[in-house]
Amino acid sequence: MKSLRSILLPMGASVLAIIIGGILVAALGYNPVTVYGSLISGAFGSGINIGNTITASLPLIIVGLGIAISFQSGLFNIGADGQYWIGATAAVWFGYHFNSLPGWLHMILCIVAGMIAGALWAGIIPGLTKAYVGSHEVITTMMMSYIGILLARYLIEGGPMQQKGFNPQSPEIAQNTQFPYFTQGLMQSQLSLVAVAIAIIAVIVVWFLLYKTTLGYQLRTVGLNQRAARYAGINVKLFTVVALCLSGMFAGLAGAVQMLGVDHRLLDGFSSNYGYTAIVVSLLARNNPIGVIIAGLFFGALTTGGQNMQMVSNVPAALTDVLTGLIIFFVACERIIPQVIGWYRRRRTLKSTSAA
Amino acid sequence: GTGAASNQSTTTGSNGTNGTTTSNSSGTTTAGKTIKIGLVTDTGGLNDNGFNHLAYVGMTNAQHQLNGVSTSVVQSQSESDYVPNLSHFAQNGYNLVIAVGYLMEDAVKQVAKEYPKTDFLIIDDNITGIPNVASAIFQSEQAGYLAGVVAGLVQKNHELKGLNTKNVVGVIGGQDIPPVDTYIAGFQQGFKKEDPNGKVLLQYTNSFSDEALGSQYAQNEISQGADIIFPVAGGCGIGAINAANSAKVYAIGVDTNQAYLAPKSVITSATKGVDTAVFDTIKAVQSGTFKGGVSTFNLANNGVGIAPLMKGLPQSVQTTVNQVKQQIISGQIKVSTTVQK
Amino acid sequence: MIFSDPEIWAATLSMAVPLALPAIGGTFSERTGVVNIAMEGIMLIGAFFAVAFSYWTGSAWLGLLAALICGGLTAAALAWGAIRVSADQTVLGMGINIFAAGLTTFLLNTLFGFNGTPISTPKLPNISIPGLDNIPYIGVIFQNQSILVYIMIVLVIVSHWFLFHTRLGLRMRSVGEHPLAADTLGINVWRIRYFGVILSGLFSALGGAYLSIGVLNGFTANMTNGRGYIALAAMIFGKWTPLGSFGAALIFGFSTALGIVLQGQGISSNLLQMIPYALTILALAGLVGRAVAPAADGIPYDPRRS
Amino acid sequence: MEIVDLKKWFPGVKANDGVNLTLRGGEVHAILGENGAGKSTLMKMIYGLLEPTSGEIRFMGKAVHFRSPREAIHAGIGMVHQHFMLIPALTVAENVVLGDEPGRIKFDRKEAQKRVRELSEKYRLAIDPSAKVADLSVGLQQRVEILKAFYRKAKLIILDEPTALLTPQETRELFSIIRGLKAEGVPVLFISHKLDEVLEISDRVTVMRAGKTVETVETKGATPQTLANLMVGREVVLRVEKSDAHPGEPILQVHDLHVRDFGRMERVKGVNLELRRGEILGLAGIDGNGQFELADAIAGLLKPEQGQIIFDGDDITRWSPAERTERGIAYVPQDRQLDGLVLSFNLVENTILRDFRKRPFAKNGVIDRTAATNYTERLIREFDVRPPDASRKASELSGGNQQKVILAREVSRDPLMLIAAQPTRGLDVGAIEGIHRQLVRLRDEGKGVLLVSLELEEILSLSDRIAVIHDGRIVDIVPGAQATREQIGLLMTGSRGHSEVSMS
Ligand SMILES: Nc1ncnc2c1ncn2[C@@H]1O[C@H](COP(=O)(O)OP(=O)(O)OP(=O)(O)O)[C@@H](O)[C@H]1O
Ligand SMILES: Nc1ncnc2c1ncn2[C@@H]1O[C@H](COP(=O)(O)OP(=O)(O)OP(=O)(O)O)[C@@H](O)[C@H]1O
Ligand SMILES: [Mg+2]
Ligand SMILES: [Mg+2]
Repeated sequence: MKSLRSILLPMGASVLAIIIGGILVAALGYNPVTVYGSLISGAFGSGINIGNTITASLPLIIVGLGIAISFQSGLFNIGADGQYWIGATAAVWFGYHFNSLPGWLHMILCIVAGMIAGALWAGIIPGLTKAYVGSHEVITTMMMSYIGILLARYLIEGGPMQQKGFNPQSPEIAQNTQFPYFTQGLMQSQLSLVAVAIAIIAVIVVWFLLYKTTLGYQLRTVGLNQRAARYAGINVKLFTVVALCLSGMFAGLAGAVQMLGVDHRLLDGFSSNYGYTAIVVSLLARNNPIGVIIAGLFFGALTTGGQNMQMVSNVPAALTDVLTGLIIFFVACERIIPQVIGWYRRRRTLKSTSAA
Repeated sequence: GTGAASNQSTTTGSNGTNGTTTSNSSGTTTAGKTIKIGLVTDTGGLNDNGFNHLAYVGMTNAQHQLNGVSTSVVQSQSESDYVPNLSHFAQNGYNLVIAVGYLMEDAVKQVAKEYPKTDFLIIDDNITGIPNVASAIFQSEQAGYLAGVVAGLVQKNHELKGLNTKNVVGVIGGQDIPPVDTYIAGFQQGFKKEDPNGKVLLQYTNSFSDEALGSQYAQNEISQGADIIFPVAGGCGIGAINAANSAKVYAIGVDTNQAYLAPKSVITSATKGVDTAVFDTIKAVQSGTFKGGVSTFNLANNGVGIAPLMKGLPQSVQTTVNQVKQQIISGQIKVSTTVQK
Repeated sequence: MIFSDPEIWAATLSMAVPLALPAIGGTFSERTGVVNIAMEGIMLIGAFFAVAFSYWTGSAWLGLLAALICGGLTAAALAWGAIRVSADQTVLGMGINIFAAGLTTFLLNTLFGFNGTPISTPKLPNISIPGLDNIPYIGVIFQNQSILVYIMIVLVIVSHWFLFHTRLGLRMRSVGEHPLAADTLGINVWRIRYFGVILSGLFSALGGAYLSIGVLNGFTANMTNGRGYIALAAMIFGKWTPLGSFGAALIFGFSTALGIVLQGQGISSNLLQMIPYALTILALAGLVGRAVAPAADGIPYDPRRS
Repeated sequence: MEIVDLKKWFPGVKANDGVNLTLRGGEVHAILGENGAGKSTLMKMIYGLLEPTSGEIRFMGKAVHFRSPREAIHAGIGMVHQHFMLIPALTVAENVVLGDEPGRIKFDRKEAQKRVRELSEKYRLAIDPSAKVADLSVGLQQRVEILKAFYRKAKLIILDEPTALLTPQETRELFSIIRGLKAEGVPVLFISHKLDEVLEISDRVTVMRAGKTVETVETKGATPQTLANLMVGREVVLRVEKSDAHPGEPILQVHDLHVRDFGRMERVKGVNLELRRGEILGLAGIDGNGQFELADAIAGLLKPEQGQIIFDGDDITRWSPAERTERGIAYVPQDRQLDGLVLSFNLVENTILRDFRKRPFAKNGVIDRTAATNYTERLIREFDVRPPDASRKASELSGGNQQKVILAREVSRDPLMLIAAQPTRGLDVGAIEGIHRQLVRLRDEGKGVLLVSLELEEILSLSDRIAVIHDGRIVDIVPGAQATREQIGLLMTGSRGHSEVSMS
């Protein structure tokens, strides 16, 4: 019953958002049926589109897991974007060095490098200053995020990671570190089984960690009540650092997975905004790792569907954002539905009693 | 308006979607076969006040002027969208897919090999060896050079009122990347040639969109004595021109004729014919003459150039510009692409 | 030394305005207990409609009024979701940010084309205050600043007085600290929260309008460029007080100005632009220390509706 | 006021399920009931904080539907809340006048402080109006909470356990205030678990059980025993029965301990103390004299400035709280909601709060949920936690039942020593009986028990020895059997001498 509600309500809210969005789209002179048709077919209409949707959702899911850890530990990691890019940078650096290593070992090395880099980026400065000086993590993670992105940019814009004689971009990572594609047929969707497997494992690990281990128990206790945590004998400072490290670790992992699976090199674009979208992903999932999969896929579908909308029905990209914003807003407001139903019922009973 | 294009030294895709670009004679519309064109922007999007927008202008012009051209555009949200977006068009039978920007090099290579029947055009890159990929590279250092010559002449001879005596010009780059730096390198050399004692300030904003930041950079350079600002920074540069206008100093536009932004300030603009390249390639596809390989756009083929000078400048400036232009075309002047920092 | 150059302080002041205004706005919202992460979006809305209405009406002041109305309405939507529906405030804010970015870009492109708003758009005047102008060093800093700079300074002081020395200010703080306690004393928690959030919308919109018709006279897509998020940081840095927010905004403004001034010596601009962020962390860790949010910040209040 | 068949159902709990009550003008009407009987829920409905599911409240002859406290206040109802409704970040004066502040636009801080000072003088509840509430001890906070209710002249006053944290003297002051109200014709609804207080102050008593009003009786003629039996529905033993103690080796020795609280104030100023196995040592004192900081320091939650703590032969002064827990120290902290529980955890997660690292709850860092749930369900049965549902969140329990969960957890850990700070605060007599029995049982098993309590009765009836703390120092230690109320009460004020010292 409870779980049914938790699925039905967001869906109802999405439908509401879609209706309002449809009215808006129609008012702006587009045919809502075509717009939504292309959105849905773009997200799920073919094997490749589904592959695209999954590929687009993977970084959101993995970063979202990290955000969920931080929220459950009572911390707001708003700088996952920078941790993501630092993780990507580390993975790429290892990816085009050490080419003599066996492929699988090299691959693991890259992934681990990305994870460690992300963990340190969130854990060292934001984590330690939060634990020992009390600096607010929203500021420090945000500042470190900007620094991380600028650092990555510097490295490939004339810095040591720029591929010699080329546009600002890093060298490509070694062939044997690149994730194999799912099937050749889905190659354009860049969907790789390895990346999917890593995401699924990550979800299971985080779920297990948060709800089944003493580590997760301690993180959640610190997140909910620091004084009780002290009373329980938990080292609050340590777990503050651990929480931010873990949170950054998953952002870094996402960066590594994206580099190994999709991009294969650091490009001078830096506009993914995964760190911000993943906050929404995690919160809509109530910071629950399993829910993060659903929310991540939802946003992946919105991204790919939105791209398709532009191509098929010539809807400007900006309108996609308008719709996405509306959907997020209304899904957040899902509680309005039972409230409206309750209000309606009460009014009816009131009427019937006053009529009687 | 139409028609005047042949008199201009280069084409100007001006304000919005109703600007016209011509390399064919005006008025005539070619009745070609029906073709579908897809445009994939990089993450800068159509509001970049730069090459994404220019490519879009070129494509729209083709749609209006050539019969049977239907178009579609998609703005990539992240680097990971490039392959899916290019593939989408190829897969759906588009005849030509235009990829804007060198960032899409890997993606174009991958997708073009998978869809050999589709033609691809990539802007600002030089992919060779794939028959269905055409690359357009622009020697914008040549355009920058001419702009630098104008700035040098104006500065040295005090050709405009309100100039100070400090002999300083300011350059604002969006980012330290080749499409930006080629302009800047050319500008520095052209300026030094005419005004060897002058000083060129150079700063990078690391943004192509933050107008207010561009304005702040410009104000900083102006406070250091610069009275001609040359921003190569997309929307950020528009803020710089805005600031120059407010401070009653001068500016030089980029990519397209930006005189409309501040007619009293913009002396000229260094232009880059991305729209022309796109238009011509679409035409080639329609007439079946598309060829893979790298096309270089430069002063010689009017692929890059300089917009008409501001009214009130003496004819001598125009004369010098024309001379220098001929010297570059003939190879007498060689313009380097390396920025002096 | 560069510090003795008044130009850097002038730049500091002018870069601080679009951070300080939304940060003070955020302070009002969060002091009443509603997390406002939508400053970025509301700034964009303010910036766009300021330009659009300045252009259509020919008066920058009417443009400013329109910006305030639109920003206030957007904030009202946030308030409705946060207060009436008890939705997650961070998600609502993120939704508004994405919505606002999309809406303003869409309207810009459909109404004005891709090249931005027309140059003939009027902007708010820059003014120099006669007496102030003649003071040697200070005069240069205040020379020819936008009128909104002066308005901001007045607003900073009034806001601080309002929050800490008026009855309504006391009620706002009590609602953000312990809404149940305020409720049991007969204070209408929801109405106060609506007030705080809408006030924050007005301040954010003013910050946006400063960018589009104060510094410039035009709108480009995403022209706030993350300032709403930095303002969030400034608000926390300033410990949720108007004066503190202003101080933090000045620090950000100064270090950005420093990043500009230091350029041109061959150091990578990417590295130089880290300065504001690194300075912030240093200042935070070294000087400011622990910042405690209002106790009920972000927690929906609905005791009678479970 | 008249209440007719009032019901309030929460999901899964019928907190009020048919409440009927008549309140006459100028009477003090006590409500009695076990923890979780629904007393506070009823009061919250009267005060407009909760909406009734069904039923009717009539006030001054009219049916009222308060949708918020605002409307209740306008109608003339004042309330002291069981859980403080104070804003720690604001001053006393600000807390009291909030909602009805002096001044037009500007808040007149001086006038507010003046009014509060006058109020506190009038009701003899001394307090510094300019102090920040966060800096006050809970006893002082209780005074603020009471002052708030009297600041607006009310036509009906609700007092939900106002005396839980007051000293006997303060309680007496409060009672004289209540009598004054009565004389003015203001009816008072009074909730307390202390039967003697109820007998002293009330005119009539209504007893609630499981959400229903069972009976309303005249106070005259009632005895503690009859009330207790009515409440619990069975015979209750009010007096603790315990055999003589057989103290053994010292288990805890405290030498010259100095402790500062979080506000860096020195609260414990050189305490020497010894606790033996098999005894209950009562620590008596007026609130704010360092007793709770001492308890926190022994449990490891506050770091001592100076001094030594020896536990069972080990110097544990520098040990972490976890190490002390591991070594056998159990602790019932004073503030159950802030320290003792994670309110949004369910009961299972709260039960393992102190031992989650250990078998059987965890193996190799993995939590064994089945074992934890089984254990929790056992404790719920043994300690009669209501409702008996391990998956419920701690926040959904009544205050008394929250306390039972903490006690159950600490006592069942099989510790060597238990520090119990205010273990029966807010508990009904039945529950108190159970908890006192647990403490005595621990003692008889040879454990050391340090009982920190503000309730003199509790200290006197349980302790084998009584240490009295004043201003951070132990004034005296006396044997429990011979101690009298007067003697300890005197020592608590800091006077070491005997009857010649006059109390002021
Ligand atoms: N918000 C709530 N949600 C669910 N159940 C609740 C809520 N508030 C109270 N209850 C339940 O209602 C019942 C009555 O609680 P109430 O606080 O009225 O008890 P009480 O008689 O005041 O007890 P105590 O003497 O311990 O204060 C309890 O079982 C409690 O768990
Ligand atoms: N004299 C006072 N009596 C009671 N409370 C006060 C007093 N002075 C300040 N406070 C309270 O202390 C808290 C912090 O106040 P703060 O120091 O920021 O204000 P202020 O000193 O009054 O303001 P300003 O700095 O503008 O003079 C506020 O809650 C305020 O209400
Ligand atoms: Mg002060
Ligand atoms: Mg109660």
